[in-house]
Amino acid sequence: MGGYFSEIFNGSKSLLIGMGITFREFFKPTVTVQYPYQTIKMSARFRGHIELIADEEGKPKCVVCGMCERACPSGCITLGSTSIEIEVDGKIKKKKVLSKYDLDFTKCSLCGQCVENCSFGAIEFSKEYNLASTRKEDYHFNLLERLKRLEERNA
Amino acid sequence: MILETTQQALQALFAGSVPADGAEAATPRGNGVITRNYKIHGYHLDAQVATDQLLAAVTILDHAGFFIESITGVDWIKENQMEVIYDFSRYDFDTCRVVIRTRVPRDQPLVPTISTIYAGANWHERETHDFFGIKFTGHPHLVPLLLPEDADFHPLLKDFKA
Amino acid sequence: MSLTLLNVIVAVVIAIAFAAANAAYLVWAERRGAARIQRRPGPNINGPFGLLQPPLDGIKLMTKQLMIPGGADKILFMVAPVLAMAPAIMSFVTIPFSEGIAAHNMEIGVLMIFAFASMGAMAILFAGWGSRNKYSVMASVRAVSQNVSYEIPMLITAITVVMVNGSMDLKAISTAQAGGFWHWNIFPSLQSPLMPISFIIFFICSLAETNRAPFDLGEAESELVAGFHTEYGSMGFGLFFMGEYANIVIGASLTTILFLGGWDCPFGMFPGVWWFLLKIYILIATFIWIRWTFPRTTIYGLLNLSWKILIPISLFNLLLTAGLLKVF
Amino acid sequence: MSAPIQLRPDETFILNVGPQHPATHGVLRVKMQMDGEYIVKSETVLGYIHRMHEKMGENRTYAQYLPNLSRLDYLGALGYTHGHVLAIERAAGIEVPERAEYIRAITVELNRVASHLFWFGAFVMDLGGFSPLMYAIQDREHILDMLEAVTGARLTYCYYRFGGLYNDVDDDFTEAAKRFIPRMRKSLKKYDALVTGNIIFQKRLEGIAPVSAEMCRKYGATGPVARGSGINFDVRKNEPYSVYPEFDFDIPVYHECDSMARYKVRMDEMEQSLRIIEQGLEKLPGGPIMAEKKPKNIKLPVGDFYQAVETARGSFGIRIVSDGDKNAYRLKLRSPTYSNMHLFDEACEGMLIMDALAFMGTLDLVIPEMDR
Repeated sequence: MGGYFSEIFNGSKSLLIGMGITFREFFKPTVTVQYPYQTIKMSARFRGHIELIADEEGKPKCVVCGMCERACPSGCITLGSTSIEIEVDGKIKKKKVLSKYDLDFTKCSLCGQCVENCSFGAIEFSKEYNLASTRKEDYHFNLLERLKRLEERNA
Repeated sequence: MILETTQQALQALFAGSVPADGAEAATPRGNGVITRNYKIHGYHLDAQVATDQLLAAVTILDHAGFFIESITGVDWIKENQMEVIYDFSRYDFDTCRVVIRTRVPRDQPLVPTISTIYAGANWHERETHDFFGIKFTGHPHLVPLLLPEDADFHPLLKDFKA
Repeated sequence: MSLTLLNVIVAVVIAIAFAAANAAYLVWAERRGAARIQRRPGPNINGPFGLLQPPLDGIKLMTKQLMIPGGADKILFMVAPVLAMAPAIMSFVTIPFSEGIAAHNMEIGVLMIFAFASMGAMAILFAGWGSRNKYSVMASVRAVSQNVSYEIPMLITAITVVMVNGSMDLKAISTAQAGGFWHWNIFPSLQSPLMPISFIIFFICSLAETNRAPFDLGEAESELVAGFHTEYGSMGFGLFFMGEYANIVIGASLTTILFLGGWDCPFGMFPGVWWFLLKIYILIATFIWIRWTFPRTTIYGLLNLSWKILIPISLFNLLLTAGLLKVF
Repeated sequence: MSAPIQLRPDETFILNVGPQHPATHGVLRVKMQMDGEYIVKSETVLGYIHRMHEKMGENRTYAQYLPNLSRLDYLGALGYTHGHVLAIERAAGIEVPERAEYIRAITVELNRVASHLFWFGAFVMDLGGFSPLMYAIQDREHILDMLEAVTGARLTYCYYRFGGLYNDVDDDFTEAAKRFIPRMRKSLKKYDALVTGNIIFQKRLEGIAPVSAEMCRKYGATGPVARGSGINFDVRKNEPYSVYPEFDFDIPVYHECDSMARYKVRMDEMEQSLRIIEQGLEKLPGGPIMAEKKPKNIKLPVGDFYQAVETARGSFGIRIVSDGDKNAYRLKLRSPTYSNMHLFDEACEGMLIMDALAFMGTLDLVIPEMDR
């Protein structure tokens, strides 16, 4: 009989303790971010999709070695190149120039193998995270085009 | 401690036929018990048994208090064989990981089930059947587990083309 | 005669409006309150403080298609939501909000409210059975056994109060408690020393009767998907939802009248409808607060609580009060 | 627990719990034969989110396989990648700098706390209490912020590399982690008062769903499920790997074998993980984070290699059968919840559906990890 009443008593006490905790939480400030109205700064290492880096002239640093394409686990990078003739020290040399850098972001797993394998520091992660869409095609990025736009905006 | 006793018990299955030196290197290797370097391989005992010795070997481990870690298969297409690998480990601090292997011909992959000894082998065997098509004779419910119910393909076979 | 009829019609319209408004804004209050407990803002986009959220939700629910699952019992399926809402509104008719505000005062008010409250169990049973869904049937069976077992201690405590006040008329019960909180029924007196415990029992039972957490076994969303209203969408679901909140208001009102002196001021000054409303909203806030604090009980835990704890204690209390009433 | 009533196997109905059901936390289906609310028999159906990660392991190089591991268990991803890199390093004989191992241990433990926190919240939500989930997510968010600052991702990390790490941690991280520990301890006290002490919660878990140690052994259950059944088994202690021998921590073991024991094991583990993080931050040595001698394209020697690690859910094993090529000949993932879930069918017989689903919650299921 004593156990019966002590269980009722202890049980009620535990319930009141719980209610006390939620009562205190009620008066604490909210911790959420009202997303479309407020945004937070992405951390420096945040991995968005990859992006080409431009050299001083505004041309991509990429030399079309294809390391990123080979390293990619999901095969989401497609490179294209054209050769142009440039004059170096009076001699005419052939040089490969990047003509296409397509990223299929639907397949990308953001592992960072491409950035890690790039010996020329030509790609980096962007801080882009607002990438909602209902169409697949919106995730096929033409990074060369993107770089041009970014350069134009900066200029 | 448990390492030696288990090794002896498993060795007894091969009744005196001590594995010759270099048995490890031979391909496909002969049946027998080999101690492995834990630092490199991650397990201590490696026993390859004939299919009909399997239940005896697993019973030894069961009596010694091992728990079943996993069952998996490997398709050795060049040797036209399939291997079933059973991993066992222990709950106590007398660390001993035991690997039991058995090889079956590729065209007739029949292995006795050990789900009668270890109930937990049930799903592992079903999974191995899914992926390799190895049939576990005596299994109570050998239907696809991870693959769709009507799957008749075995994706981990080396000659599997999607 | 026709005047009384007109009176009743007006009162019913007001009761429906009151119930609907309460249901809508209690949802808002519950969502805001729960959000505060969990340290988020809650609905705050539509209108100031998200106050337009309930009408917009209502519009959304009303414009949705009413689906009847194949093989369901169409009549039961359609009747159930109505049956969940209608008795709750009917109960409002007899509740005295203050001295002069009562649609139709009845001498058997307590009995009538309990009679209507029992119909809620029917609605759940119909909904569960009519849906042709295993989860719904299981949930409705649970909910009915829960309602049945909690009506007993609830009625016993109500009888205790009726005995003390000597009336089943809700207005008379309120009036008998007038003149400060020491006159209220919750305050232990010579005749009924265990009244605070009765109040707690009654409060727990009204939680269970309204299927609120921690006794929301009829919904049990993590086990039975959505319980008895799994198959309901559109306004069918809306009616269940409104019925639930209307029942909460009824439960809080009844608790207030039976134990907290109705419209009486705790200090014996300015009695009026505002005190009544204040009391019921404090009780409702407690309902909400409890819901967002506790996990759900098990079905056997719930029945054990009723049959092993609440019923013996309330019976003991009834006998004690009866004896003391005879003595004093 | 044997059913208190006589079950009638002839008067039953089949209840499909899942593939979409709130209690299964994913796409798991349990076919239950029910007598009223009692379970007569149950059969678990897996494979709704099976992606054949093992075949991908055969087709990709070892480095390319790294992102796959974190897709196994999205709540405690770092533990799984840790297992993979350790297996490769063990087989290829790569020496990992001490600093890298310390950072690995710290981040794995942070991830374990995050995983347990989410489990805690989701489990209490299974029982009908919603607010603890929100509190748990708040605390978990701090961890995810820290891990994002280090690894660049919040959930599916790809941070460890063979021989080291992708990048080093900075002072911001260590400071944030140091600030986090006392805050987390305070939260644990709150959870204790709000949930563990709650009478309703105790009544729902105590004595429910006993799983004996022998049953655990037969099914190969590991992790908190085994430790709740009185088995003192934790790969971190039993087969020490990484820098875990350097840390002073305990393995919580409960002998009650019921749902409450499994719950308490996980709650205590969070405290132990905090201790490891604390010590790790204190001892964190300087130096490089990447092995100096490391082949660019990793090829393993011919052989069969096994590595077990303790993840948040139990002992995760990875077996690599190599034929000397740059991708595995066969790669087997031994997932802990696969074995833990297996005993559900046997254990839940005669249980009420309510208790059975609470029991399922204590198994801490992550379906992608189970189905692989």
